[in-house]
Amino acid sequence: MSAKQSKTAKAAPGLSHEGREYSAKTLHEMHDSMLFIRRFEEKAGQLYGLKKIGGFCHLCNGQEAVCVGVQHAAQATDYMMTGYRDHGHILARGADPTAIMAELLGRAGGIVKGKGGSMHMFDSKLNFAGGNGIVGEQVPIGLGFGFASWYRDDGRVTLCFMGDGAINQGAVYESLNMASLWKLPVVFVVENNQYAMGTSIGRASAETSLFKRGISFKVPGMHIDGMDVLAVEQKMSEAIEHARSGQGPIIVEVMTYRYRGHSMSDPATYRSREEVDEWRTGRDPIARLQVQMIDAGLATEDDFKQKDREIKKEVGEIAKAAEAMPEPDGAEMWTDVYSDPIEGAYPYPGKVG
Amino acid sequence: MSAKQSKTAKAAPGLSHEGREYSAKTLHEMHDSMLFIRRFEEKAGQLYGLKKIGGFCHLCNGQEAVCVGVQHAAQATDYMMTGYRDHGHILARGADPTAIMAELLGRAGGIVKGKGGSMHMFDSKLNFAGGNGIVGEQVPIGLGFGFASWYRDDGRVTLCFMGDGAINQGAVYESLNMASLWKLPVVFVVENNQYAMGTSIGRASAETSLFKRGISFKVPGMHIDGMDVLAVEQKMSEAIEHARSGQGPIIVEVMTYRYRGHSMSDPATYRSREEVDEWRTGRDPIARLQVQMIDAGLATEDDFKQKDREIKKEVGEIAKAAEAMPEPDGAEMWTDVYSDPIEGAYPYPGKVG
Amino acid sequence: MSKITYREALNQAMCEEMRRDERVFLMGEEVAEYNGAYKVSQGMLEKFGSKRVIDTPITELGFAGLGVGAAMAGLRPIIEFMTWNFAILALDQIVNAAAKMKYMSAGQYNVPMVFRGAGGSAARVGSQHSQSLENWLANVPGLKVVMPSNPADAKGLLKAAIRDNDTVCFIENEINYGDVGEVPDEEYIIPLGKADIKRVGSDVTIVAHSRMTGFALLAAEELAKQGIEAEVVDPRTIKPLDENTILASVAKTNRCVVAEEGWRFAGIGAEISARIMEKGFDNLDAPVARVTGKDVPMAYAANLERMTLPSVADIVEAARVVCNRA
Amino acid sequence: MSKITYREALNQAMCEEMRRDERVFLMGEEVAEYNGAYKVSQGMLEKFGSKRVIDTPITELGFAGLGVGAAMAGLRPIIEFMTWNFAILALDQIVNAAAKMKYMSAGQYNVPMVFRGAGGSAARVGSQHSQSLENWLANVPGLKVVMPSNPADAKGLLKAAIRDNDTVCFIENEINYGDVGEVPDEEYIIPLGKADIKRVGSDVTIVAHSRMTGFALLAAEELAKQGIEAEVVDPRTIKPLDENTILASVAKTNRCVVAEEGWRFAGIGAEISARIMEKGFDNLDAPVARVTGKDVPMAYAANLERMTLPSVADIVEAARVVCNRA
Ligand SMILES: Cc1ncc(C[n+]2csc(CCOP(=O)(O)OP(=O)(O)O)c2C)c(N)n1
Ligand SMILES: Cc1ncc(C[n+]2csc(CCOP(=O)(O)OP(=O)(O)O)c2C)c(N)n1
Ligand SMILES: [Mg+2]
Ligand SMILES: [Mg+2]
Repeated sequence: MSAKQSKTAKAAPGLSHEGREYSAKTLHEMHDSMLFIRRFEEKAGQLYGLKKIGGFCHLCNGQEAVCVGVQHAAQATDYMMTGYRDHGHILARGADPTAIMAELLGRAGGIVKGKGGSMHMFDSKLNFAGGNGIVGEQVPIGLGFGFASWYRDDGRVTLCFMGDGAINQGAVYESLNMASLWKLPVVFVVENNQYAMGTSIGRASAETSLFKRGISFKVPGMHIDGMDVLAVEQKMSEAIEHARSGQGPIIVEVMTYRYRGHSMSDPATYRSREEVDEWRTGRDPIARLQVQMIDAGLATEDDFKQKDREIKKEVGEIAKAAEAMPEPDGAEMWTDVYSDPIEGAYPYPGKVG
Repeated sequence: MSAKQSKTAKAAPGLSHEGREYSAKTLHEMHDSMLFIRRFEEKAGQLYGLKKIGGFCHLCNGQEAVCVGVQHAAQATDYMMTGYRDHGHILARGADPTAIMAELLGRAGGIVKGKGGSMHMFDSKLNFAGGNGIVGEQVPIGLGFGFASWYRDDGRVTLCFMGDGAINQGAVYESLNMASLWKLPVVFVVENNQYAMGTSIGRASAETSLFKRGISFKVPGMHIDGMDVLAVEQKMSEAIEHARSGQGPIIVEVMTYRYRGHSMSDPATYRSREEVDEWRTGRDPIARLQVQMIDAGLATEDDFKQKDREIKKEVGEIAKAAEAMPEPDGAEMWTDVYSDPIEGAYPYPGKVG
Repeated sequence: MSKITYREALNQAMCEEMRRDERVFLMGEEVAEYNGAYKVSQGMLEKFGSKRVIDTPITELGFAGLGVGAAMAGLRPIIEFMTWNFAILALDQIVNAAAKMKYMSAGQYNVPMVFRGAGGSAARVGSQHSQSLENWLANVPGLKVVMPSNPADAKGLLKAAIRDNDTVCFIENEINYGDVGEVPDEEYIIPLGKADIKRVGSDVTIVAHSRMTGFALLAAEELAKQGIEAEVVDPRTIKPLDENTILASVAKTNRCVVAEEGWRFAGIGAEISARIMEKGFDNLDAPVARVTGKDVPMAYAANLERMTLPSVADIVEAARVVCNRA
Repeated sequence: MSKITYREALNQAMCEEMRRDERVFLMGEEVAEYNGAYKVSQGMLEKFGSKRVIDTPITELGFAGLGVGAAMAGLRPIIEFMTWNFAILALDQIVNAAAKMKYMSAGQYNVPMVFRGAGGSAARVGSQHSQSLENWLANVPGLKVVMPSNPADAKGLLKAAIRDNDTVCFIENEINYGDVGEVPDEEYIIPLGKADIKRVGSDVTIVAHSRMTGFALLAAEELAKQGIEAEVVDPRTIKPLDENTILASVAKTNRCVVAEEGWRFAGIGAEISARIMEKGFDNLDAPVARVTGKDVPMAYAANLERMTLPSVADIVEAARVVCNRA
């Protein structure tokens, strides 16, 4: 099962949220996808602790409703790209979780053959274009995907994610200007988890209402509670529709929170216990959807417990399968550098010199 | 005589503009400074045509009221920097015009010894910090001067100029954010001459009201008629006061027009004859001030004609004096690379290798 | 054969490839309505329309990244930097995105695009406008670096670069834009990675690229008068480098001078010299000499600029030294 | 002498210089409240307050330029890049502003500042976080480039860099941050531009900087077991380069290996090899060999990363080759 599919989808009537109808199947899919991501990240954290995952590893616990809500609002042909905190997005998109886990473990069966690791996940078949380690780098790249859609008039929308830290990078404004000038179909999704590493948003941003960051370029903004997957799905649908209809780009600020430190090596002492608790227990997106679904009679608490057991087991099996995979073949070091290598010219393809 | 000083200042009563009093002396200074810059630029253009000036040469004809108005609003200790269209600014600041002309001619007596040329003029004694050829580069540098004033609490304001093209560079927004966040005493002066080379503002900017470009960072904006030197002086005084008082940065958009092409090699065919005429004859800042001064009885048309003859003669003499200077000594190629050259380490100071 | 300028050759290459492949588009500052700051894209807006020839705001990092994304999405961008000096602002997208994308994504995405524009120093434009970046770019795996020295090469190499499925940094030279040369009338491609011997000689090899190729040919004429026959090798593609042609020439002449406009420290000359050391040491009768720009920023004054740039006389002198004739 | 880490040595250098000169301040991402992403600035906010130890938004080009302006205005900025990989975004301010400002202004303005942070590859951080920039920076006149290989050098060199009146690019190594070494208790400065012989030997010279110095010392141990006595020269300052120490060593050993973590093409090894060619050709009994990172982006997988980086064994092997013992 991938993060996107659900085995337990029921044919119940569903529920209505702010005038929008969600079928039971959709709700279960959203729930299961979020829960799957949560458990997957926990497993990744555990494997990191065991030193089976190395380097930087940025988990998205707490932010699942963003990945899942956006994914449900988007079409499969829409493009998506983000920064280094990318596991949730690519899982939500429907990529093979075993390949994702194998990537984290640096295995041959990794989604990018072990070459990218946590920060550089790609799935071109699902139109997921990374996975970028340089803060903000995906923003002009996303602009380029949007440009390509405009050029080909293919009706696709690009969903370009960035953090509340990334949004201060100059390239973001260069991109907003061009996207607005040429009315490119790009939704800039700002995951405002209120911290960039140890820097709270107010210490880095003169304007902390990030949806306003497009005003200087006539890019409209929208603000969403990112702890409510239905709100994300609903408002993102509007934003995507705005972009798809030829009205140009839009910024969507999604308020969210990361439960863990910035990366595995960050104890996150810059946040108070109370603050973390307020979000983690008070506003958790998975618990919230569970309550809504129980209230609507779509599932019981026991159903969810059972589901959680299943997912945990599944994630455990995925980790095992991934761990069982071999490291990449040494020859892979030399592949994927050039598409058209030039034989006989130095440095020779496949050799030092 | 430098562009800033006047020989003919009279003890007449002056005039009042939007409630602000200008003495006859001040008005004559402003007028003479603008006219001097105009004639200086024309001479530079002529010498360029004679191939005595090389490379890129960007004249500021039409924009004189900006340089002069800002200069009159600023204090001598305030910092100033701009792009490559810098002759007018440094002349208005009071730098030695012979040294400026010598720089254009690549002479030893140039203001930067012939090393910088038209685009890289500096006068550290007058707190004029360049003269930058990379579009937008002066903006983070200006932020740094503002930071230094904040750090030392020295009461200075930084006047950082940029064009309507430069304002799209990402570094501008990085700078606006930091300046706003830390309330640095910087006035960002946008000389909106409506074209960046051949690109009219509407073809490059999603938001063409450039004073609004700070909204996304809570930087206030102000809009000035840059063809009216008194308006520039008055509103810039307010803007500088805003920055000096600790309220943080401000963007001032000054509407202006360059009469000539972008650089000497640009025929400027992208603008209509009518448009150029509307600005050049309809809104010329020098003619406008002359009319105001004549109306106020501060001078006659003949006085101005006489003044113009004097300035033309002076500029001619300056050019002659500059032309008579030798080229820089060849040894100057090796100087000013390092402040602390390291003897015996390679590449050796003063040698190829 | 027709006689056309280097500028026209580049223009023809782009027009032909845009006619051939509608995924190709040209974007940059002043490329459309202004017909290019250096008129390389003269007439292209009229030919191809405003969807395929696009003026940008002055935002090098942004539109370089736009090109990367568009290439990943399947288009074939030609991104013009008005000059490569301004590409320093865009280097992160070139180096961290374009060059590494294929590797990071294990081949899922490639970035088939051309970054092009004028490199090196032009004339009297001062330090910020006079920098050679080919050594930085050639340092980076994933990039190809091409620098034509004459109109025919410019056309054939640019067509190859546009068709190439990798990211090609194509560095022209402003001083060369007006150079006239013979260019074949029929369609042709010059494969990347192949050096060209511009003059055959037996006494010393001069390796020189871009504007320095012309200087080397002039130096060879002067040397011939002095009884020294120089072989002039133009690598044309800097990375990957056709070292075989260089090494074969040095094996014949036993002596070598490398000329480049850029700064010496870790420049292209350093690489070629080190490479000859590694692969042609026993063939050398004298150490390889480098002729480079002086290790200073570029001054504006005419005499200082002249002194800062490598000259034909510098190449002649270096060749005489390696031939023990100095 | 005290035993402290490389990280603490850097911290001490900054603290001592900030106490000595109130124009010195430290700015960068996470340098203040977080005590540095790699804890190099641990405790400095508390010691010097929020006016002198300043957290920035993630805007490398902007705050690098801020440093340039502040230095021009008379302050002495230390600008930390969390890693040098991110400095690619800021290169325009480093290269076009900081390096050239003194020249362009004919000495009216100088830019006395330090850009510092971790360079090279760390461990398992992938291609965008594993790049060596020293060859690019050393290429540029106006910049100095310093790369310490141990705690004592780190402290003495950073103090020299902060006092220097030019722009110094100070490149640390994340892997070395935890290394412990003896550091003098009394104040000391290590002058820029002086190499250090880390091991005396007679058979082969190994030139290696930053993390590679340690690799070279390990290689020398292994070589000694095989009867080859290697001399290990750590340039410490990459630009300007103390070539005299290198050339003197090669004059003694007649053989040389240059090791660097970065990519080979036009790297530091290329420069040193070319330079030995020019100045020490007759002393060479074998061509200079380069040991470098492989010409590929850095992969994440542990085995690929290991293969991509130069190893102690690679250095041993290269030394054996140049000693005709392979
Ligand atoms: C250009 C650049 N500068 C700095 C870093 C180091 N860094 C990695 S993540 C990060 C914080 C980003 O925060 P934010 O954009 O809010 O995203 P979040 O981590 O909260 O998802 C920083 C400073 C980097 N990777 N790239
Ligand atoms: C980074 C960079 N990109 C491009 C250029 C080429 N260029 C020089 S001036 C200019 C136009 C700038 O226009 P604007 O900012 O409006 O200033 P104006 O010339 O009108 O004074 C351009 C594109 C440059 N010098 N630097
Ligand atoms: Mg964040
Ligand atoms: Mg303009």
